[in-house]
Parts: sequence; structure tokens; C-alpha cells
Amino acid sequence: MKIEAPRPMFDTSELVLNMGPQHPSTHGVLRIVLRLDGERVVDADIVVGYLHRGIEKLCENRDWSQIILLTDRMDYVAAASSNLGYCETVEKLMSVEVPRRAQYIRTILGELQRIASHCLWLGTHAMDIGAMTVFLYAFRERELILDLFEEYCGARLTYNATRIGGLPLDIPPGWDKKVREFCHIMDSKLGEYETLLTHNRIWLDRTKGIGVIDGPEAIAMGLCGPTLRGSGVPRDVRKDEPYAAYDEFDFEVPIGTEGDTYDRYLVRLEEFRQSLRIIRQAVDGLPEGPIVGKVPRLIKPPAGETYHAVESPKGEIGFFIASDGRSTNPYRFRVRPPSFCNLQGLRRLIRGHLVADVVALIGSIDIVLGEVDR
Amino acid sequence: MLEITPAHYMVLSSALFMIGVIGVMVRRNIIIIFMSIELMLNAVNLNLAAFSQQWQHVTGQVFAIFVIAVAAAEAAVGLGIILAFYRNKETVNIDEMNVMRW
Amino acid sequence: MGEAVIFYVLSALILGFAVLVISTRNTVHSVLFLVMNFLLVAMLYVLVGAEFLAVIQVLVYAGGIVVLYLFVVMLVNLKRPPEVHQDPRRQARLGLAVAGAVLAELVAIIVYSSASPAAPAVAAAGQTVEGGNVEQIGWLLYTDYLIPFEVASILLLVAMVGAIVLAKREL
Amino acid sequence: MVDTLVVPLLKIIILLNAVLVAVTYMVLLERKVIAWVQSRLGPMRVGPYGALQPIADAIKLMTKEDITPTRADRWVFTASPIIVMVPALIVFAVIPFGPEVELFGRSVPLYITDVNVGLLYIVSIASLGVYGIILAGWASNSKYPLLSSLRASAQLISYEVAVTMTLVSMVLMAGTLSMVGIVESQREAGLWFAFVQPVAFVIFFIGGLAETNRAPFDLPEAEQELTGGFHTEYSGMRFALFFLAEYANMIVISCVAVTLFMGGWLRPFPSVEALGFLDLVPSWIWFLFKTFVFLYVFLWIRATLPRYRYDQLMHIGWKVLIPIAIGNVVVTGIAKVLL
Repeated sequence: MKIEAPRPMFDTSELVLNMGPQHPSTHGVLRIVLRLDGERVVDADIVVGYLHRGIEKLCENRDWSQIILLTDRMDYVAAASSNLGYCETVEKLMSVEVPRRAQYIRTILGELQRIASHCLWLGTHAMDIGAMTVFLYAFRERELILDLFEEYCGARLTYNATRIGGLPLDIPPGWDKKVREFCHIMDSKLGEYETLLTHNRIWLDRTKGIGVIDGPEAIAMGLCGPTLRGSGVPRDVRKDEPYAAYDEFDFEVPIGTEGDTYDRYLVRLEEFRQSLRIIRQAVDGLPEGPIVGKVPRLIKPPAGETYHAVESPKGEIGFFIASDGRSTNPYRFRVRPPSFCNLQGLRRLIRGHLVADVVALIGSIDIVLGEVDR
Repeated sequence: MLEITPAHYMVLSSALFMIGVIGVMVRRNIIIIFMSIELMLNAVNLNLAAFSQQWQHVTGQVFAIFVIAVAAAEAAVGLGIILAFYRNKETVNIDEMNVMRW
Repeated sequence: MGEAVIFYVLSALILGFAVLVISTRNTVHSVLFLVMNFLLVAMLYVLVGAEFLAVIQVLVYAGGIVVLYLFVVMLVNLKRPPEVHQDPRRQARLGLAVAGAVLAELVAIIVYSSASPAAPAVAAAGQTVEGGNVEQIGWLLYTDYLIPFEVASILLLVAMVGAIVLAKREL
Repeated sequence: MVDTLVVPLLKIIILLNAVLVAVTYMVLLERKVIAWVQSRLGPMRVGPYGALQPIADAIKLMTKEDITPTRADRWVFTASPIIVMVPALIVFAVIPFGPEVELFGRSVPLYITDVNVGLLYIVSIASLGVYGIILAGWASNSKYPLLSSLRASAQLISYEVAVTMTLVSMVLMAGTLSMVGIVESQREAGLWFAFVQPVAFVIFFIGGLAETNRAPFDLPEAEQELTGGFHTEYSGMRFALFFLAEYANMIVISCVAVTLFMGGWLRPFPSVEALGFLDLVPSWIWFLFKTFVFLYVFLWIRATLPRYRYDQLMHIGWKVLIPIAIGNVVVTGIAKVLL
């Protein structure tokens, strides 16, 4: 009789599932190759690059002021934040003083943009988990912000809203009043979102304990923004390295305790309130004065390099720009995109969870593929 | 011919039973063999129901219900065994299921 | 007359589907034919006045057991056809011959019994199948057949536990 | 001849058409109700307030290309929408929309048939619909539909247990399996069973949501996770059949719930004499009205709640609903013996 060596256990159920690049809830063209055991994710491979347009390289061949509209196309749901980040970086490189009024308006735009972006996040995140009504409610309020932006700069998505040294135009008359009205509306609508979600039993079941990541690990993963703050790390560029006019306003940086999806949700929800608080202070204390600082007609920063970061709705968006001091375009242009950095943590977050959680977690790190791929 | 008697049901059920037996004999896919066994059980039930009608007594149906219960138990355990076996040997061919044979 | 037509049509279909069950290559199709077979048998049950049995047949067999089969067939997505490997020790011819003998014997019995006068349909004392038989079945199950009924339920419990033990990878 | 053949045939034809029309308008209703919840208008273009939208949808779906994926199992792929649709329709045979009424000088019952195992018939036929879903997922030869159909079959079988358990307690209350008999026993009790059996009612409703794959248990069709589920690969009329079957099932569950728990065609508080004026409303209108209320709640829930996860769904089914349902049966049995 021949005794066969025991064969390795044959696994019948491991399934490779290709999620994306065309999938309703990968928020664009993200592709995740999941290896599933039943419905549980054993491992995941995250494939990016489907939206790569070479923006960084393009920027190296454009005028300094032409680059602003390319930054619109990175995080297209929070274009104003990218505009702001780029302009401030160049201003830092050129040591240009920006007038206070411009700083205030930039702050208002930045925070309005944060609310708009968070509205989109909230809507899609809730939609991914199946609460379709929140999506439309959130978009209703986002619409109001888009109207405000349209009135300010004429565009609803790609704003091109700042200029090196200041702003392209002053706020239209009555705009500040409309912003105040909006703050009032938004306050009550936040309550609506919370009624639908915060204490909803199903929402709690779906988000609590999902994708837990603690503070040190989140830092090691390079997470940033609300995703990092959800893990209890109080890192916020607005507080730590104030830019624009943030050092003049009172606001708090909400942090989570558990580091799960629910905490990230709560953090962003609180950021709505803090943003409204900042906007109110900025509108109330809006100083008079010019909106553009002293900038030469031909922008040609001195040779040198610099890195500057601002807090976009997604997290810390940083620009590294090198100028050779001779040409009218940057010598080297590099972006630290928060979505991309947060996406790195996704694999760690989804491992061991179910397919349904993958969707919730993609929503919870709040990525925009335009920014990931650039 | 036009009056349906229990004998008709007997013929039908024995034919069904035979088809089941042939299935068990000629197929080597164990799942098909299981299904053939279900066919045979069904043939038996058909007989029981026909007898129940003939004698105007529901005992036959009660028996059929027991048969169905046993079939359910058999299917659950049998399919569990098939799955466990398949996981280890990657086959459902009954001729390869000989680890317990001399 | 009507009953006869229904009976013959159903019988033909039942046998046809039964043959398909054991002869189809694709296991999923085979399962489908099995369901059809069971549904048709359920119709025959209705014909003999066993509505409760018919419903149970559909509920347990078609709705439960065969779904299990389908599940297993789908999990066992084979990379090679199961019929390839043949056991040399297998004696299919002998099996077929035995089956044929049994069939012949059964036919003989049927022919013999139908030649002799059929037993008259005797109504058991006080029990008729009028106005539905659910109550009678329930009555019998819980009185005369109480112990078999309980044994059957324990059997089902054991089967449930067994199935879980077998199917679970690690306990 | 007229009573045994013509009248039933007429009833079947009328009922089938009514159900199909109701199902298409159910789709419109869903879009409208959810739109109103979400502060939108919903379909407005076709007909006044979008009233002809179902017709436009039907024309669109019928004229669409019918795609069969290349390596799909052609026969099963074609058969599964039919397998889903047929049980959803034939269940209506035993649903009593009203008692016997005088119509054109003859007494016509407002149901197609009243079989003595009516309730079991519904349960058993409804359990066949799962085949269509499993086979659709399998035959599509695609991974998302396969995952979805596995989810669906596990879900439907699990929740069937809980639902059937509640039906057992209802049968204990009514003492019959006939749908008409159950309504009659509620008339005799003078009370809707929903008030006597609130636990069974709630479990039945939750189980009904799960059985019809409706939110928050719409995992098999979770668009955000499985890109539409088992009907991902379907198009045109075959897709429409899945869609129609889902809504037909919703109507079935509502009808059964109304019959079992809300007194079927009876008016509210059938034993209170003072409310006798409510009898002026024909009985079938009461039935349809109650069914409508149920359907509305289905839509309302869909617009409000997020979706459960697969393991949570199983947890609720097996560890919460089934034990409670069994306990309910035991308690009902004891109460029935003692009282």
C-alpha cells in the first residue's frame, strides 16, 4: 500500500474580483483587484493611473500664472484649495505680500470649498452605504455653494479663483450677505444629515469598528487630513502652520478616538461646523483694501525651491516648486496630493473586511481620482 | 386505459425508480448520483400517495412526509460530505473517492 | 377522461425530465430538470388528492433541497469534467444488467398484479379525504406517529449539526 | 360551464393584467415617492406629472437590444427571468381581494380560488423565485452576478425560515391555512391579527423586506457594491422581467401581510358597530388601500435607511428574528391552549 503525502488543503473559494476602473462606487477610475475568500477580502491590489494627464509635467511647460488653471483640474471638487495652495507657494517663492482683504476672501473661499467638498463626500459616502436620500440632501446644499462660487468667479467647478499675489476680482456686492445666509441654512441642514445618519442603527453597524487604524500607524501610512484626524492625531495645517488668514480666527480641530469609519465621519461632520464658524468670523471681519499685492507684470520668481502646504478638504496638499530664476515656467513642479497619500492606506484598511466595507472605506478616505493620478 | 388506477401510478413510479437506479449506475458525478437517489425517493413517495388515495387513508401521505424529512437530512449531510471532499481532493468523481477503500 | 389526459401528460413529462436529469452533461441543467421533475410530481400529488403533500414537496424539495444542490454545484465549479477518470474496477455492465433484471421483475409484478382483479378501494373506518387532508395528516402525525415524528425531527437536528461540522473549515 | 370556466378565466385575465399594470405603476410610484422624500420632482416629462412614464419605460425596454454575454449559458440565461417572474404572478391565485359579491346577477368571489392549503401554497411558490436569481447569477458567467446570487439565495432561504415561523403562529390563531378562512376568523375575532400578534407582524414585515430584496436588505442588488447584482448582465425586456418580478413580489408580500394581519378586505375595527358607515366603501377598496399603505412604507424605508452588510443581515435573520419567531410560536401555542 502506498501512502500519499497529505496534499495541501485546496481552497475552493478564493475569488479574484476586479473592482473598477468602471464601478459605481470607486469614485472615478480607481481599480482595486480584490482577492476574496467568500466575501472577505484576503488581499487587495490598488491600481491607479487611469486618469493620469501628466499635470506636473505640463506645469513645467506653462507660465506661472497659467498653472493656476491646471491646479483646478487636480482635485476638481475642491479646485479653490489647490489654487490657493499653488498661489501661496509661488508667493512664498517670490516673497510677495498679499493684502489682508485678499487673505480673508481666500479663507472664505477655502472654507466654502471645504464645505462643498465635504457635502460631496457625505453624499457619496452615504450613498455607498445605501442611504440614497442623504446624497441628494448634501448635493442640494453643495448647489448653494456652487451658486456662490459662480457669482464670485463665474465658474461652478474649475474656479481659477486666486491669482499670484491676490485675487482676480473683488467680491460682488451683496455676496457677503449671501454667504451669511448660506451659513444659516447650512446650520439647520447639518441637523438633517445627523438625524438621518449619526444615530441610525444601521449606519452605526456599518461604520463602527470598520477600518480601524490607530494614530501612529496612520502617521506611518502617511495619511493626512480628516482621515488622519479620525485616528486621533490633531494635525491640521491651518492650525500648525497657519496660512491665509487662519491665525486670526477661532476654530477647533476635531479629532476622533477610535480611528474607525464612524470617527472619520464624525470628524468631517464637525469640520462642517468649524468651517461655518470660520466663514462667519471672516465675513464679519472682512477688511477693506486692495485685493492684489505688488506683483511684477511678468512673474519670474528668483532661483530657488520651496515647499508649501495648505489644508485642502482631503488633507494636506503640498506644492514643491523649483525655479531656475531665468525662465517663465517652473523648473520642477511636484504636488503632494492628499488623496494619493490617503489611498496608500486603503489596502491596509480593507484587508480582512467584507466587500461591502471596501465600498464604505473608499468613501471614508475621501479620494478624488483627478488628484490621485494628476 | 382511461380510468387511472393505482396500477398506473405503480408503473409510473417504478419507471421513475428505474431511471434513478440507472442514474446511480452509469453516472460518476456524485452530485448526479445524489439527484438520482432523490428521483428514487420521489418515485416511492408517488406510490405512497397513490396508495393513500386508494385506501382513502392519509397514512401513506404521512409516510411520504417522513421520507421527505429523511431526504432533507440526507441531502444536507451528503452535500456537506461532498463539499468537504471536494475541498480536499478537488474532485466529485465517485471513482476517485476511494481513500477509505482497502 | 380529463384526469387520464392530465395523468398521461404529466407522466410523460416526469419521465422525460427524469431521463434528462441523469443524461445531461451540465450539472446545473441537471439540477434544473430535477426541479421541473419535482414540480410535476407535485402536480400528480394534487391529482391524487394529496394537496398538503404537494405543497410540502414544492416547499421542501423544490424550494429547499434542490437549492442546496444548486449551491453545491455552483461551489464545485470544476476545472475538468468529473467523468474523465474511470475506475478500472468499476463494473458498469454488471450494474446495468442488475438494473435491467430488477426492471424486468417489477414489470412482471405489475403485469401479474394487474391481471388479477384489483383490490377494491376500501374506505378506512371513519376517515375520508373530504374537505382537505391537512387536519387528518396533522392528527395522525401527532398521535399515531408521534414517536417517528420526534425521531425525524432529531434526525434533522443531527443532520443540521453534521452539515455544519462538515462544511465549516475550522471550528 | 359559465361558473366553472368562463368566470375563473375572466378573473385570471383581469387579475393578471391588473397586476402587471399595478407593477409598472409601482415603479412610477417608487420614483415619485422617493423623489418627494429627496425634495425632487421625479418623472415629469411624459404625461401630466409623469403619469405615462411606465409606458415610455416599457417601450424603451422592449426596443432595447437583448444582449446575451458571449460565454453565458444561453438557455439558463434566457430562462431565469421567466423563472423569477412566473412564481411572482401565480401566487396571486389564492389572494382574496374581497368576499363573494353580487356581480351581474351572479355571486362571484373576489379571488381566483380558495385552496385549503392557501398559505402554504404561497410560501412554497414564493420559495421558487430564488431559482431565477441563482441561475441568473450563474448563467451570466460574471463574478458580480455570481456573488450577488449567492448572497440572494442565502438571504432568501434564511429569511424564509423566520417568515414561515410567523405564519405558523398566525395559523395557530386562525386555525386554518385557507386565506379566506384567515380573514373570516379575523371577522369572528372582531380584531385584526396585527393587534393580537404584534411580534409576528413586525417579524413578518422585516422578513418581507428581506424576501423581496428591498432596502435595507437589498444586498443582492446593491448597486454600490455589486454593480447591480444578479441582473448586471441583463438588458432590455429580460432585465425588465427581473424588475417587474421584484415589484410583483412586493405587492404579493403586502397582500399577504394585509390578509394575515390587517383583516384583508375587512374595514378597520370590524366589530365596532359605530363604525358601520365604513362599510359603504367596497371591501376590495379597503384591501387595495391597505396594500397601498404597505407598499408606501416599503418605499419610505428605502428612501430613509442605509443598507445592512451581508454578515449583519445573516446575524439578524438567524440570531434575532428566528429565535423570536420560534418563541412567539411557543407563546401563541401556550396561550391558545390555556385560553
